[in-house]
Amino acid sequence: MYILKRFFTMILTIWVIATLTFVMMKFIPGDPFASDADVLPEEVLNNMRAKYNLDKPIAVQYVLYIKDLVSLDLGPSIQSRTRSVNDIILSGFPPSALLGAQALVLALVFGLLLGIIAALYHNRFIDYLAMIIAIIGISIPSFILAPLLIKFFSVEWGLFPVATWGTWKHTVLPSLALASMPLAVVARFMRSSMIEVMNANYIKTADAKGLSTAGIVIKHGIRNAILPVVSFIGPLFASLITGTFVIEKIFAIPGIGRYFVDSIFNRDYPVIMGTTIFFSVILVVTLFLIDISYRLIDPRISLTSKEG
Amino acid sequence: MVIKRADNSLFTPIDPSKKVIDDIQRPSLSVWKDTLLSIMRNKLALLGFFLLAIIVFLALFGPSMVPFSPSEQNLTKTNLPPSVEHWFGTDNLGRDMWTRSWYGARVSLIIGIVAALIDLILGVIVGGVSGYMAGRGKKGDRIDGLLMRIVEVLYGIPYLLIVILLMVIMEPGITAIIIALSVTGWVGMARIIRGQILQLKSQEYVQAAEKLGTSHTKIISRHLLPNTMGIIIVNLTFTIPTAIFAESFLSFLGLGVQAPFASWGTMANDALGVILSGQWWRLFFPGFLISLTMFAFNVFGDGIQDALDPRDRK
Amino acid sequence: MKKLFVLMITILSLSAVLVACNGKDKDSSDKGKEDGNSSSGKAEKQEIVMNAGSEPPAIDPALATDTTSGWVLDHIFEGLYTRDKNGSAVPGLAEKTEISEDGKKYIFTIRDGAKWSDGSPLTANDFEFAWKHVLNPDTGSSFAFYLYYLVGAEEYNKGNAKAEDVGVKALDEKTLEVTLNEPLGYFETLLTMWTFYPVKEELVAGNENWSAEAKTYVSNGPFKMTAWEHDSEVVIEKNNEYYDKDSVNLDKITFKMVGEATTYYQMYKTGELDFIKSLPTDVIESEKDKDDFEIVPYYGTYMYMFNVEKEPFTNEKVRKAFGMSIDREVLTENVTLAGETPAYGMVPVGADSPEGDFRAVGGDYFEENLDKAKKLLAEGMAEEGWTTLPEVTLLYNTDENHKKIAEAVQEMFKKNIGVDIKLANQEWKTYLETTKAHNFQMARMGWIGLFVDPVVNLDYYLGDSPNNRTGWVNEDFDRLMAESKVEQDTAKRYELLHQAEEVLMTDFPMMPIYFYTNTYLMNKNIKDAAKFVNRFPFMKWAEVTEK
Amino acid sequence: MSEVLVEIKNLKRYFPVADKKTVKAVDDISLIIHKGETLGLVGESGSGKSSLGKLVVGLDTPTSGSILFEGKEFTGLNKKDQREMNREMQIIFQDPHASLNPRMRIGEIIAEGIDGYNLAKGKKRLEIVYSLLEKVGLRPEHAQRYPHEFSGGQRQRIGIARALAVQPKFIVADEPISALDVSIQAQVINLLEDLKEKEQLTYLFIAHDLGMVKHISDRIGVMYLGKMMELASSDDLFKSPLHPYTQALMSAIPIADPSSIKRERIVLKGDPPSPVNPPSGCRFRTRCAKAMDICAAIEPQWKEVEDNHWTACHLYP
Amino acid sequence: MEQLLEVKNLEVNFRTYGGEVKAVRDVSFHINKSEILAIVGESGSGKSVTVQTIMGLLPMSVADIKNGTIHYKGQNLLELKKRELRKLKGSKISMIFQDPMTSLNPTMKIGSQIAEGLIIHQKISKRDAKEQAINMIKLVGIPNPEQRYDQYPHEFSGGMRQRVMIAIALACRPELLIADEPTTALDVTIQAQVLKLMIELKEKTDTAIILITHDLGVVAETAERVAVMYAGVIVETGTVHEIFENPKHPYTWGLMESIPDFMSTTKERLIPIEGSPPDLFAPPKGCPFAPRCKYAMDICVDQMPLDYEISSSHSAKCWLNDEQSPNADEVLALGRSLYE
Repeated sequence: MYILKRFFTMILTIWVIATLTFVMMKFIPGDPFASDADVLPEEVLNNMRAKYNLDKPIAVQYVLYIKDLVSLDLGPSIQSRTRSVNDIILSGFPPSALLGAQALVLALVFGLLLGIIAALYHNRFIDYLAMIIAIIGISIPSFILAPLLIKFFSVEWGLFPVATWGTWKHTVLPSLALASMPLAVVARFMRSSMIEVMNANYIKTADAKGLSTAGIVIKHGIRNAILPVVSFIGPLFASLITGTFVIEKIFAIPGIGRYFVDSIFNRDYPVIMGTTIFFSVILVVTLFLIDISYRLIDPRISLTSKEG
Repeated sequence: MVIKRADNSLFTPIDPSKKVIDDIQRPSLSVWKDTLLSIMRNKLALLGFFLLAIIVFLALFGPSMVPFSPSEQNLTKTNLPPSVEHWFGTDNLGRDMWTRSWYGARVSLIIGIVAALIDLILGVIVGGVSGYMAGRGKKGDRIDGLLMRIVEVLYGIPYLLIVILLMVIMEPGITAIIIALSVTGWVGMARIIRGQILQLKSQEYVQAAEKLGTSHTKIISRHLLPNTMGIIIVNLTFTIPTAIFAESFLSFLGLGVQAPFASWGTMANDALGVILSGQWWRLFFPGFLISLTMFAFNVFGDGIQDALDPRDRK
Repeated sequence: MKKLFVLMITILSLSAVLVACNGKDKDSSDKGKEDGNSSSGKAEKQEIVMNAGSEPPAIDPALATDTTSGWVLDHIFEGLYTRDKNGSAVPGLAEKTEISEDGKKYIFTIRDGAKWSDGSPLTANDFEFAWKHVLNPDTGSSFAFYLYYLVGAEEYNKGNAKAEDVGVKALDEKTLEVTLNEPLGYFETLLTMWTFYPVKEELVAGNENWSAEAKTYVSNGPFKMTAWEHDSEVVIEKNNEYYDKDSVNLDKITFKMVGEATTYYQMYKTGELDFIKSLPTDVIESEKDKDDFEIVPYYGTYMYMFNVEKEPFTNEKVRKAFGMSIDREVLTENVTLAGETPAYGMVPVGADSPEGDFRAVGGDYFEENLDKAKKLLAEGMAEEGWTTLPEVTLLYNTDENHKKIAEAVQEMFKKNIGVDIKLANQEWKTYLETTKAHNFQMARMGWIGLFVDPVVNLDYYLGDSPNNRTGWVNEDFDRLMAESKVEQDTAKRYELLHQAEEVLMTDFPMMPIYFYTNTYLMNKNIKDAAKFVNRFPFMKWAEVTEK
Repeated sequence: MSEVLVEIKNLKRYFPVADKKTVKAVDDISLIIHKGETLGLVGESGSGKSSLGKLVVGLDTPTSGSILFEGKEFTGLNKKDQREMNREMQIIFQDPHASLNPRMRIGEIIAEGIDGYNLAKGKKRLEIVYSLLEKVGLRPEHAQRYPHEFSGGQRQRIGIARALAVQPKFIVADEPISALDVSIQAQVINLLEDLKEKEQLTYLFIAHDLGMVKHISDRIGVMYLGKMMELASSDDLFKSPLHPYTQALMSAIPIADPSSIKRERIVLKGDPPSPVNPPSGCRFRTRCAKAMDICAAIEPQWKEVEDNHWTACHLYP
Repeated sequence: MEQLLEVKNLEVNFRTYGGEVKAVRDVSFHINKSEILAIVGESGSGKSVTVQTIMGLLPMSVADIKNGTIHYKGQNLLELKKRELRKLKGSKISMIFQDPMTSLNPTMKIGSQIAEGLIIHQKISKRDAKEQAINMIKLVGIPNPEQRYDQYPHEFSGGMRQRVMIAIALACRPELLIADEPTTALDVTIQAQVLKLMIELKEKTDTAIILITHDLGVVAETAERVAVMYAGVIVETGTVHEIFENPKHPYTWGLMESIPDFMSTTKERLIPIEGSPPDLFAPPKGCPFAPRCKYAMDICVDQMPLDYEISSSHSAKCWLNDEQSPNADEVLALGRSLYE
């Protein structure tokens, strides 16, 4: 029942996002066919508009779009003239997802580690060091970090290829660049919740049982402290696995992240809609899964509301 | 046992009426003095405060320390490293980086403050109302549900689309940036605050306040929000640099501060090429100043958090 | 001596800090040690990697509108005419061309041995089909208008005529008849363009998106497409069915799609790319003097348009004052850095005319003179009765270089004639809408000729040209341009074009800034890459040598 | 007895839980609280005594039944009267740590009700705060301090001052002393007793500590699993507890005298059963040493076994 | 009798923003094998800090053990290496915490929490540990132990949780059990069960128990010896009879006076100890209880009282026991009268 209700809300949310995006997209100036400075004769433009249904009234276009959407057809791309949006997503999603997942794992593993260490050594040197690392992670955006990584790891030390896609080695630097910011955030969140958890009484119980510090942290600490991190990871996961414009551009990754931005710059209407809906689906599904995982992590949490 | 003989006269009972038995020995202080004192005790927080003060001071007076204007070009003196004449070197149009850095500080600091305010006002209010209303009957659930759906939708709509739409209807400048940041800048904060409030509102002092006829607004603002301070400050730590760089993106799109005026974000953005050419100072100074500000804000924020929490002042 | 030479090479490669630790380079210097004397022999591996910059939106002759797609298309297709090593149009698939006396009818004979990459014969019919496919309104081809020179083409494309009415007909398997509305001086050059390439009919009939994937791809050029990883790379390999395959040395060319300048530059530096174009401005200074660096002129003009309908640019003198008051030498040498040529006219360097280069013949139309500029500005203001100049905003589209130039120009106006202008930028598509609506005072524009002919550039300012956003209409100019198009005498034609440019530059509806260039870095072991004025390097004859 | 202040009629509060089950926290309780008396309410945790307290004071809404305050039904009133009635009934919470906002100064905490009901402003408001502080044995200077600076007993006194600020007639004290040390408990109890006299208050005193309840209460009600088991004057209840549950509760109190002859203790086995699925018949029967067959079959009736001494047990037919 | 644990001159400070808090001052006591020692005092009197020092549970970032020794069977626990101490913790010495609601890990199954200690200390397999854990659940009187093994703490009531805590503490059959306010959070009925269980266990397994409480009733019913703590100092110690029948410290009197006698039928006003415990940032120079003491003398404010030995097992830190005290007899008699 809960899942069914939630599913309905999810569909509704996606529909609202799709509709708003559609309206806004039609409101912004710019013509998908005015690609270069070269302005085409009106008749040629009309031929092309007709091809993409853009000659019809907006309401009709909307209805046609929603109709196609229901049958999971996201339409043709205007910019990549020979490809459909479905093609673009199908071929672009795997690399983006791989990178996103890898970055997420990196961010989680090292973020948690950093946060835990900082919490254990609260207000001591290591804590401050962790804070400085986190601040650097936050205040150096990926568009600066990525070229720096390339310069050192590829050009100077020759450890990894500069860019493009292929072997696992190609994924190392973009994953690092993607992971830095979430890593810092995870570390800060983990630190604060871990400090709280480590003061909890059950940690004392565990200590009194004779567990080592590592044992206490692993068996009793992490699971109790990770909840805020999990909440934070939700929207992040959705945006990471659907690709990041900056990283994909700098590292020339054949992902879909670039399409979220390029499609808007190109006024590639079907791609704008397609990527937005694709992202929304992943977003709402992720948020739903996060809710479910709450209960797996903490058995006290109940999804259905209970009074009293 | 050898008893150390004390003076006999000491063994005189004290008149009970003269005793003050229920007292707190520590002196009480005014709010500000109190906060100030605990910040002082935290040396790092003090360091953060001084750093922020220095940065603000230089943003105001830094440019007038040297005889250059931020837009003045000298195309024969491009890309000079830091020197006695140009403390931070010059950029690719031969402009003095010191002056530009501090003019840029004005923009970036304003953006940072504005982003923080947006987070604090919109994010905290929406999150607070949503969290407080959740579970408060059908009407409350509906308010919470609606607010959270709005947040979800704002997450979902492509931000770039919103920005371009704004660009069409607005004149570029600080106002435009503020509006662009206001559209979605607060949603993360709203979600986090909501979670915190959900947890906090079962506290007995909230019930007590309700019983005493305190209004919803007051309960949210005086009882619930102050107790989410820590999380708010941690979250601001992320909002501020994000906004500073978002500004460079907005400026790049034409919505923001117009050239030749600079901000740290646009300066860093424009200087990316130096990673290849080695004129490190063009990227280093704006990047360093952002990091330094964030460091200062972080330690100062931690200090304020400690200071505002009377419990930690033991 | 030999040993000394080897030592020098080793030291050189070591001293290049950035390259020194790279594995690939070490390999090649080791190789040099072994057989240092065969330094210019043909390498065993005839494979190169070039950067295309972005995913080609459509590697389809009918649909491509951009230079990236065109670059790939040029390598895998060949039309009736193609280019020689100097870039001149020479017969390609057309073995013989007969032109009627009135210059309106062409009869092409397709060369024997013309084959598709799948081995099937290429016929005149493939041309007829391809061209009509482009003109078919359902195809939605943007470049269909390039075929409007053909009889009935425009009417067909606009839905007012039938396909049969179009002036292209396969008389038999080998013979193609083309009828033009008017004689066209540069029709042969036009035929080298991808829109005129043949397309195999069965392919299109079977799959409208045949050109989207390598596995369904059939072409007829020196190379054929063997792989297309979208957003990642296009691989083309030598086409053994190509009639002139003996001239082709390379076995494989990989086009990578790296858009970020810093990235592809670094990929070139590590040896991951053999060729890159448009270097990041910041590195030009350090690359300038190296052997593998090259600046090639690009047939285009960078300019600031004035909106003659908006104050203060309603006044010609004010426009001219603005044009005279910036220092283009300083701008190109210290700001843009890519060896651009300061522009004092509309038509770029590179268009040949019987008397020599069109630009050289036309000369400069104005000079940079601050005193004169100040005087003109004062006069202009007096004419209009302004005591202060109305506030000016310079609009440019979002780009780091445009911004830099705008900032420099802004400062120059301020310093040189005391005019304080404002800057504003917009994202490209919005920018196009804004300028199309004449909603600006002064706006940046660049115009690159797809063909090297002054007409392409001057047509830009025709009164009815959709490109002309200035609001400037001059009947003399329009008339001169129209006359030039039908003029059969080459010398007279150029004379008319010079006159037209003079009219344009006298009225000054725009100020030219510079003529474009392209910066290249190409691996030194690549020989015989053909570099044309307005195209990226053509690799048909290229070969990889041992270092 | 004197006039009735609060009348509870067939009050029920059911909480829905998963699988469409309900917890019957308060199950059909009727009760009268007279003006000026202290009614004690004891029972184990989960017996519903706190739920009842919150219902009575209006912090929770009953599933069914009615509560009459001075003869007026709460739910039937308009907003203004509801507010007024709300003011007259206040609550003191169990946990003096959790019930004071750690970030507010004492003065503000106490004044909250004054502001909430707009009782006074400015100087007058401050005077009230000071006089309240003095009333509970603190000093005016303390208004500037934060809760954490006070000991548990002092904090509980602040909680009392806060409740008194709105001049209530009726106070529910929800386990006000269970979190306090023994020596401090006495302070608070004394204060409550003094205030009751001075301010003419009526208390509903909830606790699980029978000793203190007896000391302060005029009458005591014993609850078990949402039901009232026994109700009598405190002396009667202690002299002759009727219900086996009451007897067990009393025998469980540890006596601070090592020399006293160890009593025959009735140690109840196990915990109270789950309120989701209470036993049939008498709810206590599963832990009752004197359970009979009838206890499982029929729910005992609530009746007055002796004069003013009510119980629900089959032992007293 | 065999001494199991001896604490000598223990001093513990806490570093805080406000300065040093002297939480435990010169505390000495011992416990014998198979004995129940009760430590009585108000919250903040240092009793919890004392036992947490024994268990090595103090947060070392803020706590500072200034002085003292804790000898367990001849070994000074304070000098043990962390690893050695861990071997003792949970196996030889174990602890029950005050708050059963928060002392169990909410995200871990009850059974695993009991078995955890067994796996660490007895190096037995998971299966054996599970079996033993189920036995422990049975031992502390929780029905359906197999089912309960797989449940989470929030599915348990407070009383059952406290029994789980006891099961955890007793799983490895410790020689010394430290119970920090084990019944404070419980209902009287459950308190009775738990106390009964502890006494039974002590008798069955010869475990020594340090029982920390502020409830004198609990002390009287279970303990053999009592130490009364106030403001970080042990003010009086003796056998349970000595303390209850012949208390020598006004604080002990106060504690006893403040308990209502529920057997009496007359309604008397309670006699609380007025005031609040001292702020340990700046503990009074003299006797810490002096500010609240009805019988305080000038010397009490000025000097810390000596430890007056009343009998071999009974001593009190109060100047009233000094022969120079003018009204010592009178006052001390007053104390004695409490229980007559």
